[in-house]
Amino acid sequence: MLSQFSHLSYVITVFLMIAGLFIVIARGNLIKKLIGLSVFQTSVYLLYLAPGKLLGGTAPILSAQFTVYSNPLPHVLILTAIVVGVATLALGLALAVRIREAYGSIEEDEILAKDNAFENLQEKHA
Amino acid sequence: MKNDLVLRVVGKLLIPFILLFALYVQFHGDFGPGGGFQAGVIFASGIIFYALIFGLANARKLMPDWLVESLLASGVLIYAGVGIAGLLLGGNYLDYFVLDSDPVHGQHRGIFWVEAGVAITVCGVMLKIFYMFASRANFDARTDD
Amino acid sequence: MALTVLALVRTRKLFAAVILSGVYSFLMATVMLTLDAVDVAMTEAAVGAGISTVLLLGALYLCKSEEAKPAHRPWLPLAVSVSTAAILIYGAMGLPDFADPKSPIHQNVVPRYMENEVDVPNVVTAVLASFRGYDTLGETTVVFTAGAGIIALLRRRKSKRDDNEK
Amino acid sequence: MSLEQHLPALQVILPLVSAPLAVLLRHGGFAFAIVTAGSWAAFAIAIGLWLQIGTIDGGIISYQIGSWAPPWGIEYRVDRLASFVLVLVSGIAALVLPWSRASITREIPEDLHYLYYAMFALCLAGLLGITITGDAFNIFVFLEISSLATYVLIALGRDRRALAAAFQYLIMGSIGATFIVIGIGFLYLMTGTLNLADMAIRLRDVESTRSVLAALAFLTVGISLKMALFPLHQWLPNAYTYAPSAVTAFLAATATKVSVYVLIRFYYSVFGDSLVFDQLPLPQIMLWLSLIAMFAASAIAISQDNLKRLFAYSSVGQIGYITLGLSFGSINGLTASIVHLFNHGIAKGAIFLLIGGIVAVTTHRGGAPAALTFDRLAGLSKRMPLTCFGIVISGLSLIGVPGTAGFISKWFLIVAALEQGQYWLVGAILTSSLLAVAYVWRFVEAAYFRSPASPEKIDSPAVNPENEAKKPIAAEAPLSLLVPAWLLVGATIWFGLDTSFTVGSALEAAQQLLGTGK
Repeated sequence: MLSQFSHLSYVITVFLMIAGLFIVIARGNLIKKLIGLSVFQTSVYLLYLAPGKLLGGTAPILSAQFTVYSNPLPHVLILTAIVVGVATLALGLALAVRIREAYGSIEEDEILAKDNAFENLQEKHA
Repeated sequence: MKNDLVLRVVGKLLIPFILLFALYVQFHGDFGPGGGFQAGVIFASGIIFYALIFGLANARKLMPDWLVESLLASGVLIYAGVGIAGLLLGGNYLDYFVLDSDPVHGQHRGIFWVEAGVAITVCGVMLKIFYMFASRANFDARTDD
Repeated sequence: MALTVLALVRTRKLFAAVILSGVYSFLMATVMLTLDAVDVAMTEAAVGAGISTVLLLGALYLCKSEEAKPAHRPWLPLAVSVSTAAILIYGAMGLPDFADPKSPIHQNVVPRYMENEVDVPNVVTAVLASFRGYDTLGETTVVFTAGAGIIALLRRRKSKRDDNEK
Repeated sequence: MSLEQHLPALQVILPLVSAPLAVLLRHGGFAFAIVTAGSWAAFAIAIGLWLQIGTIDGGIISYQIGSWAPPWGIEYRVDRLASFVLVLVSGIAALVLPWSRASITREIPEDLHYLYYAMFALCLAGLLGITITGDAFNIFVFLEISSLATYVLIALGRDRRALAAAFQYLIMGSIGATFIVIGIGFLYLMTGTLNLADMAIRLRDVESTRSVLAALAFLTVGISLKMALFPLHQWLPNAYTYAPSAVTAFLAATATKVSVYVLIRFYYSVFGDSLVFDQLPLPQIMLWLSLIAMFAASAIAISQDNLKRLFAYSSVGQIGYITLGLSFGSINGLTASIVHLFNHGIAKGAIFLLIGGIVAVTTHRGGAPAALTFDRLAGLSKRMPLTCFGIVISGLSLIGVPGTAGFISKWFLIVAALEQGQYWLVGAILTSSLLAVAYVWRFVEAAYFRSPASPEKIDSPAVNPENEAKKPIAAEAPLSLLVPAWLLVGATIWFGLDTSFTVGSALEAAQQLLGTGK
């Protein structure tokens, strides 16, 4: 039974990742893009963590009662990755706020349109 | 919100416990889940809670901007400083074995200071981000009236 | 969890999207708990469901916006996503079985961590702060970078506005 | 404690520590002094490491951080290639920092100066950390340090488009980084180790399994995003155009180069050339992408009207030459890539520094920087002769004229192509160089042969009310801006004539990589 399910966790992970990636690329709204990015990154964590589990194992906190522990190394890596992810998110949001103030919009298409209009105006005057 | 009696009382009661819990998570990280990062987040959220109830201006009096900025810089410095201490005592960079005559004890000491550095930086950054976003939103104006 | 993400893809209301992403993170934290990653679950619950949601709400409050309807059909992004998925599944099928104690990640490197040379019962803390302490220094620096960066980004206008108000 | 022994750790730690110190002091002048001291120390250490490697058998310095032996702890591993890239990155930083002091007073508000220096130091520390580390996950962590710092640095540009550019880069860069994490994850799951050298040994057992191939694909795409290989380059032109001048110069000379370095590192040190070049059609794909980059990006560059943007597209094209050398998979090809990585770095650094000089002269304190369109540059050579001459010389190096550094790298590329018997590639390289002639000529034509526009025309109604900078360009850039830039210009000539350092190091690095890669 185990072998049938063994790769299911990977398939779920892949689905989540791709949904996140799709949001990032397809959506024009800057905040929506950032949400997608964090979904994408969060799903990657599963890729690392799932294989670290051992059946019958317990959390990697040593004590006399247990002998089988899950693998601690992926946990460490993912802790670091989560922190990096939230740092990126915070910085991205700060940028989005600034963009909103500068352009009055956080839609990618509108920003592009405003830039183009601005450049055309400049060329006309030059 | 600032004048809500229940909130103020509950807040006054709860906030010390939040801060205490942060310290518990910090120092208990060796034995249970937790560590510098989580502790920093919890500590910062305690202060943010304070700011939400008593107003941003009061929170800024408690944790002024320059202090927060120094916090976020000094955490990294503490961490890197532990590494340099290892260098000076004749080990490699971030070598905790040499921090004490007993290597295992040295490891404990190194981990302690390193976790402290993480907690300080994380707490500083979280607070700073909150201040930044809040002051943009004219948070004070809203809560004061 | 998959349902949450589907809803996330469909929704155009940003507020709903933020809440959904919070729900997603929280579910993710419970999954991590079942995978025995207590430290990670704790962090994910605090960061993903907590801080990220608060930050997103804060930014949303500052931006006040509904998502516009996309002007064009998202064929290209779909193609990119699907091809990435194909490579991912192709690669994932070659990975060791779930919870297989003989897979390389359980055989190499890790046994020594379990010997508890540094005498700290929580192995995650030991590895994080000592064995791979340098990564954690990097992580702290990333947080510091983000913090200082946000100061740099958001301060300028603030001082300007203060001048205007006074 | 002997100092030489700890150079690898200090290489990264000194710039890294200077950043929080700068934030702690909160003063532009102190921050400048500390960060500059940090970067000069880093440069000295890089040279020290380079010399040290020459004296060691096998040419590899290994340093165990925390005294944990790899693969349990994190290892710093300096080989010839790493030390070569370290010299380039820290050298450029040591030159750009003093230069930027005079430049940013005009481009960045006073109260943000100390943060600018802190970000610069973090970016430098990140890039050095990526280069020197021997641990896969550590690469990711330091990549993120340098990337986050880069996003902020770009967003510090005064134009509001800098914000949009930084955001675009943040999204694309984060996707790239996440792809790299996925790739490293696959490798880790297959080998159980994160140390690159250990990974390479253990990969022999699982070579050419599906997961390893998928890891290769993800790493290639992720790193290509970071280094702006042609179809994935969209973030680069905007980011380079709107970032503050000093930032553009530093990034153009180092950031993409370090990404190329990471690609070389994974290809040759981890996967081994047999896997990369025999199992997948990767070399063919890379060959064609490189060619498209060389032609398409150069062609787009010719049609640009903004000087900074023109050279930004030229960077995308020049990345093509570097990856072209990689796609051969031979010692000469690899040497060409490594040499070009260095030569292009200094030439582009020089050009963007000189352009920064023009920006500084045309921009008033606190005003928005004027876009450097070719109309504005008309007749520039009479007022800024040194600046223009410097740009022309560096431009010649981009083209690959004999006597400049660019010639050396193109020469090796051609030799590598002949070695493979692909004669048509020689033609392609020469033709694409003609495109480079065309875009450099656009500058020459505007600066030397066009008469300056009359002041009335330039003072036409300002489009942007804040844009008060539309006045004729008055004088040569100040010395503080010219000297560092001309040092780099001098370097492009020096390394065009005396190739013992560049070619010697690159050849040794290539031999080391291909020798140990098998």
